[in-house]
Amino acid sequence: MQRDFEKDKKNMVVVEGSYAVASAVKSCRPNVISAYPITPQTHIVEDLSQFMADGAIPNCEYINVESEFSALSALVGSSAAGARSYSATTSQGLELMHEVLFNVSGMRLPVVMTVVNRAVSAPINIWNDHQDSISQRDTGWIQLYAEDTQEISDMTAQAFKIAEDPEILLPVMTCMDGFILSHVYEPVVLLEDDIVAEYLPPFEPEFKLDPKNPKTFGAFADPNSYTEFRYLQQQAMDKALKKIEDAAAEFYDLFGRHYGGLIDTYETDDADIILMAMGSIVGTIKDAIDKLRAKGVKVGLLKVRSFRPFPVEAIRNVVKDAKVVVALDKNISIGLNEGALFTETKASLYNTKIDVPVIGFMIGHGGRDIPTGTIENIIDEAKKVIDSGITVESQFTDLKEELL
Amino acid sequence: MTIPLGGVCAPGSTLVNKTGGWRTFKPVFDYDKCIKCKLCELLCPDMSVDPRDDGFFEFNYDFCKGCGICANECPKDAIEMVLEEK
Amino acid sequence: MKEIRIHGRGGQGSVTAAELLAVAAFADGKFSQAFPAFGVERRGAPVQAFTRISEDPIRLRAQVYEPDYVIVQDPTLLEVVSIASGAKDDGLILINSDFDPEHFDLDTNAKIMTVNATKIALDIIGRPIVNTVLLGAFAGASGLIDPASIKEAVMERFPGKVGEKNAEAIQKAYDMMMEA
Amino acid sequence: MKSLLAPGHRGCAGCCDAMAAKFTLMAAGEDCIVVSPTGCLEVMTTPYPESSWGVPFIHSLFENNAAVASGIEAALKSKGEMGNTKIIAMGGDGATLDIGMRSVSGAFERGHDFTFVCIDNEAYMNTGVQRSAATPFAASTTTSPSGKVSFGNIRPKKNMPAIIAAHGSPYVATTSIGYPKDMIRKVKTAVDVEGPTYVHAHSPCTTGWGFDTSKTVEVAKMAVETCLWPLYEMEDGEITKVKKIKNPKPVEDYLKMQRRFKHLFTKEGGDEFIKQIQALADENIVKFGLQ
Repeated sequence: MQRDFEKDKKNMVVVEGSYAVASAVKSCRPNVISAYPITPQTHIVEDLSQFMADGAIPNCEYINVESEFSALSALVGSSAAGARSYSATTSQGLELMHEVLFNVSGMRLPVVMTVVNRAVSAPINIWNDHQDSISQRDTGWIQLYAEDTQEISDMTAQAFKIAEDPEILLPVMTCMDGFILSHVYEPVVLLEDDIVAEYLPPFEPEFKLDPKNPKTFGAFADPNSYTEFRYLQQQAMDKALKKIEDAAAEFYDLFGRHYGGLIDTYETDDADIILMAMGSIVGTIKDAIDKLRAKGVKVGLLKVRSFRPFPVEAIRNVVKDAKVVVALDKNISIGLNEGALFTETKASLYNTKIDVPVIGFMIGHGGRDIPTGTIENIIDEAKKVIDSGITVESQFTDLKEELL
Repeated sequence: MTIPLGGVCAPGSTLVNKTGGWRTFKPVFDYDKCIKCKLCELLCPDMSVDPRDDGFFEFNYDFCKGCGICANECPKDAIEMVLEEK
Repeated sequence: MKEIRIHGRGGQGSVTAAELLAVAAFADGKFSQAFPAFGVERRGAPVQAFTRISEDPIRLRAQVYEPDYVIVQDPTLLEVVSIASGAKDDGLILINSDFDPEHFDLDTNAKIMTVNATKIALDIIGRPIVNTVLLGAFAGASGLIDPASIKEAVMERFPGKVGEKNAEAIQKAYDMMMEA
Repeated sequence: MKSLLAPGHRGCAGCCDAMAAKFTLMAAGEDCIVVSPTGCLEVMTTPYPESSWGVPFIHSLFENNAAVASGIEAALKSKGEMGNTKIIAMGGDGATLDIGMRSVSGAFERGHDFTFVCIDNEAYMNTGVQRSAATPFAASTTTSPSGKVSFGNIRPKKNMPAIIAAHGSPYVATTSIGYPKDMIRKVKTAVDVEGPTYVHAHSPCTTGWGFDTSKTVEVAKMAVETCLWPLYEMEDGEITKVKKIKNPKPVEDYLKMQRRFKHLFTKEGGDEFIKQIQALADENIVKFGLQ
């Protein structure tokens, strides 16, 4: 299921990544949009506001809230009232939503939110890394990461389909790299309303806030049932593993584009070295792989598309025969000196018969650019592990020693 | 009973929770004094004063917690709080 | 793949120029990508924007370090920015200036060309807006792109009189470079 | 009339919240949706799998009920399902004046068609009677206790009705659970007025204020009769109706009913504070034209 760029080309337009996302949201027919502007998410909400001003999103209310906290809180109300609900944010805004994130997922409200990934303060920094969304990994949201603007655009429709599935009913974050994808102009096929209508059925929840059938939402659960609430959320995440694959496959059937479901692979079949990464860095890695493959280096890429649910089985299947796995993380758990993808990949392989060394590189913090050469250097380090074992398990990349 | 997604609850379902056992004193009507003013019904925080067909009221002791607001506010002193016999 | 780096000052439309270039290249049947060197720069501060143009889909997301082409919107930038940095030996640096290329003593093997885009802009558009004019000159100097595609992209972005004036200036700059 | 709030809730005997909720539902009727923040009312009425509510009800968080209400209004509007449905956000003084202030302000500024009912029992009761911005001057709470060098809370109540009126709310009213008919009429007016409307209900808490469970209404009335809690209505920012108090009672009559003011009567220097509280009541008489 590879993408056929030449076939898509006749339908492509060169637009900004943010516009592609806004256009995709429009095609998904949301009823309520509630968002607070924050760099680098602003262009998405500006474009959506313009769509609203032009009457281009029928049956939709756009709420200009006073904070991110209220942005997501409003969607608690709207989603519970049966409205397809959307927001977008990043960084500080996402962190401000933290408490509401748990609330949305616990109430099983299928909100979809684009997270335009950005570093978190302090020091304040508007550029890209993944610390914001990774820090929300335990909030019960499905988290999908996109490689390019076409994928984040298409992922929007997939996200609503996954979230609103009666078996799932979990909120979804679709994550795109701030500036790198949000502000790039590149050719993209904007989602077509008629095909989206075929792909994405209307949102019709079993329960909603309705005076004709007055249910209570948000009851408190004591120790007698709280555990089971948590279990049911985890069970929904387990079911989402398949649903994410299905949503990608169905999308391919209708739109002809596929980016993997939970994961995607590039040149991994015979690879000794497998790089793992999420987001826009994947494109740069593919270029580096082509370059090194030409020189006979057996290197491949495992792109993690779904970070929550974490695709443990899928990862095991891809890396089991590799000689070394390298996880690249645009985040760090300070105090552990590891990025989340690295930690969780290691954990996925422990207690199995798979015996492959895993090393981690934390990379691209706060928008530090990642040239192909940086990837090549990392692959050189991986080769050393094959030859002589691990010397450093996890480390910062391109650290400027002169500043320390 | 299995948990519906998100823990949605049915309306008015606290009826299973009989709070009458919380009482120390219980209100008792003196129908000779009662003028059917409905104040007790209006003020009861536990919705435990039920109208009767004859226009008088009766206490629902399944739920009455015995707060005594009805007795305290009754304009005709038609409600007496008596110690609950347990 | 060809990589272009545009130097300008905040407010001069460098980012818009990079985007229009990407739109025009795609219209020419190529794949393209345009993005700014994301910053918090305000009006007047030096900024950069990048465009990639390729026969194949573009996956690379790094900034441009070894440009095939450099476009300089404002020659005063030469005093504060190393505009020739990383320019390929067979590359081209196009500077908005009324000086001849020999005037510029840059540490590069890339070819230097100049065009007085400011004058063209003032003559035709009536305001010193050079970003679109430079794209016309770039089309002429590089042969990488069809000037008609650039005019089309500009007219789509700026419909009406403004777009028409810009298109005229683009053609003028293109013609001058072809004659040079 | 069968109450839309069912018995079996876990509120204290003599609970003011239950009364405020009951009166609100009597005013709004069946065709409404209620949003409640975290707090006594939510906890006592919705222990999973039970609910006392006979109307659609949602609890989300402590500080966001007004935002949740905005979302519900937007949802109903967008789907063409608004009809005559009333959206009511209830909140205690903490959820309204303190932690929820941002979302309350946002929702009123945006002009959503909803009614906010503040159930003001003048402290954080759900967590054990801690001070709030609505705690009155000289009241002792667990975080503003009277002590060797303290006479309790040193600040006067935040004037929330004025703040809401300043947002351009078309209808703002104060009421008291001691005056059920007044409260029902004002909530009914509020839900019928289009736009964001506000009813601030003074609600004495038997547990937090320290009085017998039978005295909830009596204490509430005394606050009004001493002019410490004036009842008035504002339309488009102007006071249009005031409940007159012909013969105001001394504030002492109100204060001595409650344990939270006990230190004013037992500690040396307490009388000075009672005088200051009397001055607040006297100010109200002038400011609101209560006589």
